Amino acid sequence: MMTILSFINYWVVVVLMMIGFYCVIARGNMAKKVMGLNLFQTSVFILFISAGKIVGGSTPILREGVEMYSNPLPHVLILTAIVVGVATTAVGLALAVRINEAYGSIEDDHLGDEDDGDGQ
Amino acid sequence: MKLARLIEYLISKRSVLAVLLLVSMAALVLVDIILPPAYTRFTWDAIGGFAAFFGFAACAALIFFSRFLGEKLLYRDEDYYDDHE
Amino acid sequence: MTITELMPFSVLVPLIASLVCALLPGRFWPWAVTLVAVIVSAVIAAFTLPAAAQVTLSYAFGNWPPPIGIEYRVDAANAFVALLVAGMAAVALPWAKKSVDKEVPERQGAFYALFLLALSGLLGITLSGDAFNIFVFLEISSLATYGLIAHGSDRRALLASFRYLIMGTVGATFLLIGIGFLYIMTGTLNLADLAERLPEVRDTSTVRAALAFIIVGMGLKLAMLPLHLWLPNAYTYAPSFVTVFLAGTATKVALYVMLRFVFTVFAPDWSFVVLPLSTVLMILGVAGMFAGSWVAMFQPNIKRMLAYSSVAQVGYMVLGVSLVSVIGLSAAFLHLFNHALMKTALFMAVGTVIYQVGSARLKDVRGLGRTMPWTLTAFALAGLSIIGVPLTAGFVSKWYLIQAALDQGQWFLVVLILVTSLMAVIYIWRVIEAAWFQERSIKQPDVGEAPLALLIPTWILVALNFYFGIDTRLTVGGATAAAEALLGGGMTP
Amino acid sequence: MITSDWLHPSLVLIAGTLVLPLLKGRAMQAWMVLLPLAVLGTLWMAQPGEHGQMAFLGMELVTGRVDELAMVFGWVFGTVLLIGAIYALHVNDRVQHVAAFLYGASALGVVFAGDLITLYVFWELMVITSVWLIWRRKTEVSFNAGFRYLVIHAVGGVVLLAGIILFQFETGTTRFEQIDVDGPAFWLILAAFMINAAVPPLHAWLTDAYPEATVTGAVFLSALTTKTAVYTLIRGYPGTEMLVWMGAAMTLYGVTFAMLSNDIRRLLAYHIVSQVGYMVTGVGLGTALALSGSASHAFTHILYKALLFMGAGAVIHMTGRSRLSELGGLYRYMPWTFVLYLIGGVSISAFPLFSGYVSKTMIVEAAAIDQRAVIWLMLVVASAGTFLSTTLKLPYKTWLGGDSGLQPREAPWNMLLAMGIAAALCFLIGIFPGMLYALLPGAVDFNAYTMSVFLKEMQVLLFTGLAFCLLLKYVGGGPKISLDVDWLYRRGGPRLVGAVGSAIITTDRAIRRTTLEHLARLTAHVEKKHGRDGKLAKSWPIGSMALWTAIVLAMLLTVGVYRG
Repeated sequence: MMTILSFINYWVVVVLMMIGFYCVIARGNMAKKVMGLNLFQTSVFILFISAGKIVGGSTPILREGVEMYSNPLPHVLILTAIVVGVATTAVGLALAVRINEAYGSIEDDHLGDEDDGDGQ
Repeated sequence: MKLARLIEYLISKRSVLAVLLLVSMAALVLVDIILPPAYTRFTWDAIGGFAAFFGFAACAALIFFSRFLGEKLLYRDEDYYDDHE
Repeated sequence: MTITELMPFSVLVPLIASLVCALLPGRFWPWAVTLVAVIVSAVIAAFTLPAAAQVTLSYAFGNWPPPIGIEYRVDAANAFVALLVAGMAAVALPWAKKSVDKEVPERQGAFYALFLLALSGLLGITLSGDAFNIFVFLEISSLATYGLIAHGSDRRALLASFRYLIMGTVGATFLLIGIGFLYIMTGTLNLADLAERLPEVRDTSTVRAALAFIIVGMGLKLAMLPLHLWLPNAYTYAPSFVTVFLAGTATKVALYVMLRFVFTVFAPDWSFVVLPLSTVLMILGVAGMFAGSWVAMFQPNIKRMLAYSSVAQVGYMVLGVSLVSVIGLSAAFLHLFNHALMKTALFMAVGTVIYQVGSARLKDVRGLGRTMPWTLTAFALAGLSIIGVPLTAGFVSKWYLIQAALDQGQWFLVVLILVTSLMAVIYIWRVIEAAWFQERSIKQPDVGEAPLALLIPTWILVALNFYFGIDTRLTVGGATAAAEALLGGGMTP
Repeated sequence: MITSDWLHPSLVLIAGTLVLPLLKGRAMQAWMVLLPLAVLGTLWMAQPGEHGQMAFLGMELVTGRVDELAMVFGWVFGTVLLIGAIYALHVNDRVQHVAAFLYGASALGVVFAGDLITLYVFWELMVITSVWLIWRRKTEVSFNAGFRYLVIHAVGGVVLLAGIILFQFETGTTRFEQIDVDGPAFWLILAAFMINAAVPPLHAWLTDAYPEATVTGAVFLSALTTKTAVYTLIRGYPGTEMLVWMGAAMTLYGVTFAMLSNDIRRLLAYHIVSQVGYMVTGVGLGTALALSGSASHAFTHILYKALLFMGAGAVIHMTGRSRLSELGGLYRYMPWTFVLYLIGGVSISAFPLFSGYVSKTMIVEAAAIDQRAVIWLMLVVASAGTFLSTTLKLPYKTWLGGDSGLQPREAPWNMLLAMGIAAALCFLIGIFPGMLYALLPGAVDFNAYTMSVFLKEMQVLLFTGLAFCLLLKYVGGGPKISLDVDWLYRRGGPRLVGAVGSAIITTDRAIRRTTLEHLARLTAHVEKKHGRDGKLAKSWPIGSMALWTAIVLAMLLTVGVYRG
């Protein structure tokens, strides 16, 4: 029980990741897919951040009287990754808007067979 | 068309030619029988005129064998392959 | 400036130029700026390769010494791939002008900016010696690529782009997870540093999971069967120029990243032992060769056919990797290079057909052999290379692949390689038959030969296919150096 | 490929051919004659030895190995290119000319190749170029025949390549000398050579495609492909016992099927099979005399077979007909063609004073010296059969016999000139065999003009003629075609595929129906479980892509994490 609880952050990550990935697999709506993807990515961010946490450590700002800091590097990395994630979401949603304009639908299931055959 | 006329002439004289040819064939066989064989690698080398006999037999056999093969097995109408290709 | 200091500029120049490009109006200047940036980048890459083959180059950003600072670390393997990417871009760009003008008539500034971003992302991936940096550059190039694909004139380009976006992001996130695991275990992100520290902790399931995540993530970007499903549509509906560029570069860089992790970060004597990698890669590689060629034989659209052929060609490369020997890895690198040559040439020829006819369907190519002889002959000759006919580049890599297979006593692989080559004969032949042996229907418009601006770059690539099929010193030398760099000389073949 | 003492004839020819499409009319005709002359010139200057070495994939390629054996074939290829070019002067089809010259260049390339890689390259080039000589007849029949030709040679090429790869792996070299390895490499390379040598049952491409080639193209075809194969067999497989029997069987197979042919060029094509059979037998015997016999028979064969194909081609060109049953009585209108054809006929039949006599008797004599009675008899039967159909039946039915009512003009001057040159050469070689023997590798200890050889040959020939005259009404014929091995892939294969295909379709339908029923049940089940939004089964394709990703990951993870 203790081990499960002490790894609670990882369990959260795993559960979030599964939910996100399930969304990507199972949801037909493209906006929902993008959201699932977002969830999936966020779980990875949490994985990084929680790895940098040191029990009893303070925020990594240089101050008087504080000796233990959390590892600042994951924060920096994840800041970058968040930007990437936001960009991905934006591009994904933008594409969904364009798809809606072109097809009148963003249900992935319904778009597969349309004008199938040969392209160009 | 001189050449054509020459051929025409030869054809008109074909009986003469045939006699000449037969005579020379007979001469060939005779010479083969009379001359001692140069080699005896095979038993038939010693038999005078064997080649003549064998050539005749081979030709006849080929004619009949191929005819048999064609009519019993291989001949088809000329459009045989057409309908499928 | 030494070459070490110059080297980062092959990434920086396109990156900066993309900002400039995005602001430029009209049709000429964006292209011209892009061309200059790409040529600069390619020249730098060309100078890097010989230097990197001698000694591993290292450039620390902001003078922070690695492993704390970010480092560009270039040995023969990255330099080889970087040269390939920049070189392909430089060859493709002169071809791009006409084709892009036709297929993307508006807002070319943004289009070329995306292209430059994609290029600098790909180059960044190859040159970087930092795991997280690789992820960031991967995302930069991917995001730009999604934008590029969405520029396709067919509305299905949007769908293809969206699907690629989802799968590409999943793949990149997998890579990130893998990197995260490695960071948790070792506390470093520098590749060289990782390689040093990993042996202490590598008998943990975390590290093994990291390897699995990285392989799957990169397998996705690499379009390794069965993770290839995004590729055919993306290649088919993207603008021709984008397809030309991506076919030669994107999957190659993904393969490089996978190899870098499998061989340098985790030593091959470890990574091929804990996971049944050799078997898995061999099965997936062979399956890719077959499935790709098989599907390609029945495609009515030439672009799509070539896309599936790419899946098959990736299969050859993966197969070469799975043999875990210097010669197998050299074969993979060789094919990586040669495939870029031939696929780019083929896609250029098809792009030229699209430029003239507006379609790449097989039935629209009928009878074009007579009216567009130069284009279609280029296609046929590049096709010979993909089949692997001697005197072409394709033969060289297949020859090495076969040698590698024989070296391991894998006779059946030889048969499989030859059989898939025959399948390549069939799908290339279908195009040739349509172009020369079928009549153009009366309803179809008559077209003439394509403009020289499209033909000359295509023929240059065709000529390169033959040049590298005859003079193999450069390619074989580079590939062997790359393979040895990855194996670190530690593995006996 | 170029050094001061070596200029590769193929290179000269290829370079010259590239100029050809730019020329027209008289200039093109002059160029067509000059090119083969230039090739003969480079052959004249060629020094024995090895030239044109190149490094390739860590192997040393030798693009120019000049020795006597290669030169024999080089000379005759150069000569027949000249003859063929003159014969084709009136043809206004550049594609055909280009194809013919490139084809000749690749045949020369094979002959001078010192290693198997170079050989393979030219071997394949030969196929790609020669097929155009068939296709340019521009009929549907010829297209299909050319396509079958291409497919079979493509398969042969793969077999050869596989053999070469294995050979290189086993011996570590690709030098082309006698192939003396055990195992698959030996057989694969041999099989590829035998396909090109048209050894039954791998011969059907030849008799299927050559009669459908263009009139002028057939001349090149008859000369080059099978003879390069004979060259490679002489070089690579001398003394292979199996070849003795296969060769002898070939001679008989060819003459038998020639008897059944109604198309004049198909008849001649079967005689290629038969004549190559002599050469293959010689290769199999492997003695110095037999190998010399094979090489010299290839030399003479190329000339007289080209002459025969030119004669038949002239008839087809002038009358538009190629069936014996539709021809007859042409001697009045095409007498020169008739006489020149007859010279080819008596040459192939090995009449004394003509070229076939001085080379074929060599092989027959070699069989006799080797004490191979059955082989000797088979070869004699074949030589009777050769005389019977090429020199008696074909000319009789074409030029003499019943009048067909055709009144064509005599063939154009260039055709007659080409045939005249070939006929003169056949005659010259027959009278001065020393000229030919001097080209051969090693001293030739053979004299065809001894009483014993002369007597035997003349008896066989004349009495064959007698039998023909007596049995004329039994000689087969008529507007029929005869089946051959090509039936297997033209009708048998498709039928089999059809049968198997319909079986598969039936099974597939049954399986799919049951599977679909199960799937439908499963889907219903899943939908019930997941409610309205449960789209696991439906969401395609992102869903399936992601699913595959998950599956692969799960596989690797299970193995890596829980087993490791």
